[in-house]
Amino acid sequence: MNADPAGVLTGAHFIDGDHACCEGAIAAGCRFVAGYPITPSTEVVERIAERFPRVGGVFIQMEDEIASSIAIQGAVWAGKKAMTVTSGPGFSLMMEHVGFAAMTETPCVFVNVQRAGPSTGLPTQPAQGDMMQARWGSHGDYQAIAVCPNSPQECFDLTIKAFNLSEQYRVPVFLMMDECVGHMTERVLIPPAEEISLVPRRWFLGSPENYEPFRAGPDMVPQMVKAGDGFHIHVTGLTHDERGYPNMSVPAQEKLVQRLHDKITKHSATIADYVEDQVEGADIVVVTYGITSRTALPAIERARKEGLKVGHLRLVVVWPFPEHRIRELASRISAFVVPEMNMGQVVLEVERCSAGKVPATLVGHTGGTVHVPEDIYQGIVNSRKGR
Amino acid sequence: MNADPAGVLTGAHFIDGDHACCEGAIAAGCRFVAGYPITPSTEVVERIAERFPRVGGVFIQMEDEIASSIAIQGAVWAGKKAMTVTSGPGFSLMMEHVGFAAMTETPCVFVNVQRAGPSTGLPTQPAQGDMMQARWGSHGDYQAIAVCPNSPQECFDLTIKAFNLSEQYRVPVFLMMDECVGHMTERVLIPPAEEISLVPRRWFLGSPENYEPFRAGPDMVPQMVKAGDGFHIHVTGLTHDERGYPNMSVPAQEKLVQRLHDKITKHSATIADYVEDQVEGADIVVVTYGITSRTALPAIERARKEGLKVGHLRLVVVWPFPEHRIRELASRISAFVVPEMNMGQVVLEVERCSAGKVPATLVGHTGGTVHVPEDIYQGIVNSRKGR
Amino acid sequence: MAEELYELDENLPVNPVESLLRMDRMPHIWCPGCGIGTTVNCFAQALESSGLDLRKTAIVSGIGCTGRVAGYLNLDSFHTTHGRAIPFATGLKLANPELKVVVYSGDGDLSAIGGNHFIHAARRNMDVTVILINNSTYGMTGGQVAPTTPMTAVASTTPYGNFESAFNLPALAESCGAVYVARWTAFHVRHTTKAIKEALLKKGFSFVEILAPCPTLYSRRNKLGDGLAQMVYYRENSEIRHGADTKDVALEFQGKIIVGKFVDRVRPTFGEAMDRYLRERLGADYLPATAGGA
Amino acid sequence: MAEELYELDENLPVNPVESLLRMDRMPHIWCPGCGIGTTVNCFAQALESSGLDLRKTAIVSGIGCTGRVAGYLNLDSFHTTHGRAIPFATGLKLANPELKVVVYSGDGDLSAIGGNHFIHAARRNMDVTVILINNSTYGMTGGQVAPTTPMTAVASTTPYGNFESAFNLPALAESCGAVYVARWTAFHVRHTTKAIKEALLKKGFSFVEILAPCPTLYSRRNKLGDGLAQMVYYRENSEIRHGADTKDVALEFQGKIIVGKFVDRVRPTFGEAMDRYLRERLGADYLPATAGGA
Amino acid sequence: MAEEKKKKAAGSVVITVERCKGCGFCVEFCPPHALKLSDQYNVKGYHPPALISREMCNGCNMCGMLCPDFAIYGFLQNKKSGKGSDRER
Amino acid sequence: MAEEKKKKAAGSVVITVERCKGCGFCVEFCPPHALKLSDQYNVKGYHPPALISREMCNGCNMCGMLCPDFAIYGFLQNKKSGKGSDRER
Amino acid sequence: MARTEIKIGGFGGQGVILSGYIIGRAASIYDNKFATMIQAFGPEARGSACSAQVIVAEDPIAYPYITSPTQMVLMSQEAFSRFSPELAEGGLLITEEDLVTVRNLRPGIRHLSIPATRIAEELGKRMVLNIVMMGFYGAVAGVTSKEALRKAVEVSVPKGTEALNLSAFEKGWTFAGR
Amino acid sequence: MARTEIKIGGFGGQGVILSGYIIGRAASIYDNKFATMIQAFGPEARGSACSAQVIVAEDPIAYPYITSPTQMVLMSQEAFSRFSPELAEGGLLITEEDLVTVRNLRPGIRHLSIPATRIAEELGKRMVLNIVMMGFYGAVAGVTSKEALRKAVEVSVPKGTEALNLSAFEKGWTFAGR
Ligand SMILES: Cc1ncc(C[n+]2csc(CCOP(=O)(O)OP(=O)(O)O)c2C)c(N)n1
Ligand SMILES: Cc1ncc(C[n+]2csc(CCOP(=O)(O)OP(=O)(O)O)c2C)c(N)n1
Ligand code: SF4
Ligand code: SF4
Ligand code: SF4
Ligand code: SF4
Ligand code: SF4
Ligand code: SF4
Ligand SMILES: [Mg+2]
Ligand SMILES: [Mg+2]
Repeated sequence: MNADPAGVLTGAHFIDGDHACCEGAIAAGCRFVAGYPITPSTEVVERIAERFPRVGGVFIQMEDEIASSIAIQGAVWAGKKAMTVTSGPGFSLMMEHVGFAAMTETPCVFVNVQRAGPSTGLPTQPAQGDMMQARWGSHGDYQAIAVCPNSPQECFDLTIKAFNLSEQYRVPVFLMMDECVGHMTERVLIPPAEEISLVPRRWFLGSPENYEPFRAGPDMVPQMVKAGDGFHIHVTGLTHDERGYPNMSVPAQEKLVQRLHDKITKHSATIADYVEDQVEGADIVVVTYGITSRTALPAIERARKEGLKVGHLRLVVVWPFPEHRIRELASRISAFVVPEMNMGQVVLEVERCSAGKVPATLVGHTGGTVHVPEDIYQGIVNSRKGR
Repeated sequence: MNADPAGVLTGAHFIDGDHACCEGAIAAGCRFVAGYPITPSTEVVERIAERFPRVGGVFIQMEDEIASSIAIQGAVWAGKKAMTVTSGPGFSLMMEHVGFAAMTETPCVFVNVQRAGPSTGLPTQPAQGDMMQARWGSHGDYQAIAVCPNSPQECFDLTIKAFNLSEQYRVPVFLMMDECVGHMTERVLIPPAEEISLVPRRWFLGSPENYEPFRAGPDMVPQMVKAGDGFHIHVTGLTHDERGYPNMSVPAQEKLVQRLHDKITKHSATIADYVEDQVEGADIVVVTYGITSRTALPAIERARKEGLKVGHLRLVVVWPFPEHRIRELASRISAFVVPEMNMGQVVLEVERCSAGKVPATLVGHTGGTVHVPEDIYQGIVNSRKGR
Repeated sequence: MAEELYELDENLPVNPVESLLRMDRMPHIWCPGCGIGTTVNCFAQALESSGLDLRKTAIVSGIGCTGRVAGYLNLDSFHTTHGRAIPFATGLKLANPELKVVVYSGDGDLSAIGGNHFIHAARRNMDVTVILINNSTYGMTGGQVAPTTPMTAVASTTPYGNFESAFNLPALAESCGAVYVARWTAFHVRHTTKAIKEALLKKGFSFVEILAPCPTLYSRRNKLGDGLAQMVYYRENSEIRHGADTKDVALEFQGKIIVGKFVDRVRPTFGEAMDRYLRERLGADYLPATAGGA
Repeated sequence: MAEELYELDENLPVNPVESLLRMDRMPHIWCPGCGIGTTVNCFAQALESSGLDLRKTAIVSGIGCTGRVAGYLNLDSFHTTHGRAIPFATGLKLANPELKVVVYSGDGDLSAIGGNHFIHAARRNMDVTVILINNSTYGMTGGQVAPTTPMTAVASTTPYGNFESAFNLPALAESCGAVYVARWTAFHVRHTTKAIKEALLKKGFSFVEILAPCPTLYSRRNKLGDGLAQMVYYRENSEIRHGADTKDVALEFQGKIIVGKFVDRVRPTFGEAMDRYLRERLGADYLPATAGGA
Repeated sequence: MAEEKKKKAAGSVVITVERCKGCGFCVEFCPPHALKLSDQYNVKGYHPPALISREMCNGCNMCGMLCPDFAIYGFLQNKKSGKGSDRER
Repeated sequence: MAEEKKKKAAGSVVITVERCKGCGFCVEFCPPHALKLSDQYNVKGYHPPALISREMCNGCNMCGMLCPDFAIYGFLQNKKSGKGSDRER
Repeated sequence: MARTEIKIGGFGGQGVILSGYIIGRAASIYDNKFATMIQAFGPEARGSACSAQVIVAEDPIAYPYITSPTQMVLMSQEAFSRFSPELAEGGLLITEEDLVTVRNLRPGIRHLSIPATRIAEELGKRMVLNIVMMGFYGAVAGVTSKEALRKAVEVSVPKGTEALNLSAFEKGWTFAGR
Repeated sequence: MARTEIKIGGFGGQGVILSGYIIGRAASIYDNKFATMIQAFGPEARGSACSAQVIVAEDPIAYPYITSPTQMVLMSQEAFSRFSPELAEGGLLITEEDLVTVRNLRPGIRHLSIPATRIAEELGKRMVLNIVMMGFYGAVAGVTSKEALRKAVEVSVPKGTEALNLSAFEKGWTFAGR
């Protein structure tokens, strides 16, 4: 399925990441957004508010982030693609509904334009401190997907990808931007609608008698219907059976929650998205995501110039974590260097998956600004010394 | 400092874990509780509501968990020890205020009686699915402490410990119970007040002119004063300087957030609390926490009877994670087995710290009940085979 | 002729409300003498007689004993999170304006944790019907104090009596802008049915509060007898006062219960105002939302 | 003699409000013509003249431009999270009943995300004074629509005009049980000062709404001129109507502004009711809370 | 007697005995007091209602509206078909 | 003239010029209109107020109450000490 | 007996949980053994089946759930059909005589019954049937001392009802001696 | 020049960010180079100092912040004192003649100034001073083509003000030719 041309502003634009995210959402077919203002994410919804009435979308500024994060799920069950947009403090408030979306298999997108925390922190300055929260922030076991753009162009592209992944697997997908990317203005090329492919909702096309809303086929993702189509579905955050009815038994829990887990982990190779540069034959691999995939480049180049064999593994999708690839590399290289605008989050996963074969060195900081390339360079150099 | 005898019900009681937690809080000097009912934690506050008026405490049932989790912080700044009590969905709603407590160094205790999730899940059945949430649930980088009791007796003892740790380090401390422990009734021995040692608030005793509320000494924990004492303090969730004033600069962020991090990580050896049984000379070490430290025992015994050298490392404090001890053991044993009532959370840390030296096998499930000892036994046996 | 009647007849008439219920889920979880089931009869009858398209009617509940209503109704039904039925319903309604969206939930759910959504939806005049079952307590979790528990009443978290005033919910709803506000009790089945029907047919934020017994955790604990005793109490102490000033309808512990239709007024719904303004400002550029689209 | 006056004098009189401010934090962050600073003068004067012990007075703000007030006042001051000043204040007050606790925050903070805490604290008659600066928008985040933005006004998230009715905050506060409710504008500095003083001295939930210009993000965007123009508007369009029925004081876009003291009544505070009931039920076993204890 | 003749509406009830939880709403509020709680128990241990006498029931379904367990339903008798009964299901 | 003599209250103002943001509140709402915006700029680029004439000021401090930047303060003159001035700080 | 696993079942209102509590308290507080009590809990418990598990042991109890109950006290037909199949070989089954019809019992089960409800009704309060049961249980099960159980009854029942409950307890105990 | 790093500084209301946007847009959309614009952002920015950073390069821009600005356009004294020390050796400094007193300039800086405010006022709208600046900047900096910059001005200013702004632009451009 291709994008609806009515919503696609084909052409070259000089816009920031927040605005590009808005355009990505519209191109992806998103037609419902509920949000609550918070720096540095507000520009996304401000543009949505302006653009939506022209493309058949509905935007509502809700009373808080809790309301926003559940209103979008109501809209999804009414048949729309929907997203909400926030930053750290608001993201924390949305955690209960991340779990609800996971449990009810409601496809939806949460955009988090990360700023420096904890708490109110530095509201106008960038960080990547919510990465583990995107993995573990709601109670109970669930799986979600997190995608990290590094430019306004990617804010456009990956917003579309986030919607596609969300529809494909019926999970909440996090677009983990940061203030730097959100407020950075660059050229964004919006392709013609027919070059934008979308994953449509996985509609069930049969008749109500044959429909069990939470019975999945071999790919573990059930088909959906929407309210108003006469299916009289029931959707609950309680543990439920295939009909969607509450079932307070351990076997029901096992069946449901295991499937919710497996539908992501067993597809993790398909979901994985990373970009490699000179990783083959590398001695040191720098693992980056989001804006660090750019701020690390001067450091990588300098190190290469000085003769170090430095590869660059840039994670586009951070969750599910590409365990397999890290494990493979760990047995071939001599060190990982992981620059993060936090005090060490994704590096823990790199460390775990490198299984002691090679060290994983964090180049972290407490946030508020992007890395100085020098620091990453030193991290690369030190990772060699460390041996 | 010892407990106030007025609050201590010295003697032997046959009570459940929820009630024991209440008594532990009172013995620890807690005199303010704000809560919102949620199964299976409600009995804690029900007993608090009954007991508090007799011991000078104030209980208020707030309108929701968000309010509860910040009302306790108001009470702390008024000079009280305070806690709130909840379960998964409520815990998710408290995440913003976990970060606020961490940022403002407000000592307080969050009790989470875990039930099976995600979302509403199985409200009356046990799980340990919120362990990673206790580590990573709020946005931004921060450190907290999590303690896991395995019996009503420990619900009493470790509630006191939670308060003590919280006052010592001025951090939010999580008492991570579960439905099984919370609703299990056993003998609880409450010692005489003079045998209960408490960490008093780290009061600043000088005069206002010499006081900077967020300047810390060598142990990195600043001294506190309370509202009403004429210090005219300022407390903010924004990045702040030693006076407590907002300071939106990267150096201020670095100084503050690094200290908040270090005050826990650099004391992690002191905070660490684990119980070892036959770990010396063990071949396989079973790592447990909370109720699994009991449900694993029949399996461990059986394996030992069959000649396996099985050690048992039971984590009382799970966060900060006892990295050091796991690393040590990893170089001496041949496998870790980690039973958890979740799909693999703490096992990730065990795996990371064992650094590929030995495998860390999860014996997990989706929650709703405790382990069948047989499963853990099989996990032990298979961990040997795995080699 | 009498005999005729007693002939075994495979085609015994079936309670028409059953067609609106998921009978495969019976028996329901509600206690003996719980009033929630009674209100479901009223709702079913009201819905039936409203002439609304059942395919286009969705019901949303939060969490609680009343929150289970959604799960027993044979409609598109959503059992959401505690307190969040209204914002979920808001998303549902705005995303497909053809739907009639009903929120059916408990007093704790809608007025404690969900209070903010309640007042904002009323303010916006969001086009949803809210049915709130006021049983003076949190039933599901064991009878804790609620914002609707009258002063002095005992609850598990107010063992010495409640020292907070209860909300006057009709007054709250009116002050925020609800266009239809009524209160009845589970005893007043005909009135309740009529009120729900009116609410369903009203455009905008319509609100029906229904007092119902929770014998297990409220009445017994307060020595008020069982569900039947509460129903008898409702019969004997209710006063129908249509159009009463909502300032005068606050509830007190075992006091008089003012019931009736208090507010019935017209103002543009969120959707109507949105459509009007956007059309005014954008003219032909305005593309209103339609059903579906994902 | 005239000369005398112009002698350079090291001891020039100092604005007495300065002693209540953290002058080491000046200049503050507020824009030219922002009305928040004006209300701070009123508060400082009111507090000064109230005779309250400044050591025992604490101020709590949420997040927003107004939320910065706490940080500029030389009191025990708490800048909490967005919307949560009231529950924080609740904890502070209940844990030390000797404190006078003031909540000072923005319209968005207290009535959007914080709306639930507002209505519940009013219902409980929690003994706090709430000062709400209504600038019709979310200033801090760039001028988005707020629950106080009048219908049709333009905001960054309602570029084609707002299609939601604004809250009538005095009516909301009254319907929930506030014991003191007044509204003034930043222009009415003397009245505002008096109202704040009365509120500070009132037991229970007292509420003062103060309209104030946000030239940067509300007035200019709506072509209403700068802060001064808004102030002039307040002067010319306000009508003092003490005791007005709060149902009649809703605000409209550039409409008449009814100001005055609307509610002043007595009912037991949460703390008083708690003390009374517990003493009644527990007698000598009741041990009331005292300050400190950790 | 003459009055009784005038009563055109003759009704009856269907009682799904096993659903009943014995709350008594139907019995207490049946306008003509046509119901009583039966002496027998259902499997859940509750006393379901029973018609005291067929003639008393006017089919108003007040009982059905009140029954929180969907266990009783009152209806107007169709004399022709004779459909309807107070028999249990 | 005679009236002016009667005016007992003589006042003045202290203006902290560098704090002023030129909003004009003080000027517009000074009851006796004793203030004007000065032609000069402060370092922030705003025109701070100035007394038009000392005699006009009655020391009511309406200006001070209105000033959102704590930049002006009106006071009653103590003729004995002569304390007080409209001088800048 | 190192570890006795006891299941008590009935319907809501029969005092099932209190029975479990009394046994546990008797054993752990007055007999100085170890006891763990766990109650079945769930929205489903509402009004319908209800059960408690008690483990009594000489040594600390590791695994807190019962795995193979050796004693059962069942007070409703539903409890009987649901739980009795789990009873361990050679176990003790006590039923309420009038409420439970015992069918298809495996051989090797020691079955005793008592018309506890009737006895309670004779005492004037149907509610004390569980205490009658406890007296009977105490006399035949041998897990706790009589004194301990009596004491546990005394302190666990509502204030003011001690005398009635203790005589119910005695009735149950002596019924066993018949 | 592979990478030009430009800093624009002034106070709120002078159109600092728009200036950055115009340069970036000109370069990236009309000149087909690469450009990244970042605006200083913070509650502190309110009313006081305000700045934008623009990088223009022939190749994709990795590191998005400027590290050593080679060109500066400064429109307030505060911006001058804060930012000018960072200007790279050999860099280009453009100031608003009437608003900035240039002092202590390191040697090797190419300094030009223009009374943009006065010129704008002559045009009848003080607000267009930033566009005057852009004209001047375009003429002397050589980073973007004139056509590109003109076009960027045209589409970036509020509808209806295009003509005024374009003449402001031309005024600035020709001022440089003086
Ligand atoms: C976030 C969250 N907090 C608390 C709960 C626990 N909880 C479930 S239902 C309920 C109260 C229900 O009360 P009410 O809405 O009055 O419904 P009732 O059961 O009385 O019909 C609570 C507090 C929850 N499920 N989620
Ligand atoms: C949880 C959360 N959501 C959103 C924000 C962003 N935010 C900060 S201030 C504010 C609104 C402030 O508006 P108001 O209370 O009216 O204060 P004003 O700035 O107008 O004085 C918002 C939405 C936040 N800090 N935290
Ligand atoms: S607990 Fe109360 S509200 Fe819930 S089902 Fe039982 S009687 Fe009804
Ligand atoms: S943005 Fe508005 S409310 Fe905020 S300081 Fe500026 S004028 Fe005041
Ligand atoms: S149908 Fe009416 S008259 Fe007949 S039993 Fe029911 S309530 Fe009574
Ligand atoms: S109302 Fe229903 S549940 Fe109650 S007694 Fe009658 S039939 Fe039974
Ligand atoms: S003190 Fe009064 S009279 Fe004097 S300048 Fe100020 S406002 Fe005017
Ligand atoms: S009121 Fe204050 S800021 Fe405004 S012009 Fe006067 S002195 Fe300046
Ligand atoms: Mg309720
Ligand atoms: Mg505001």
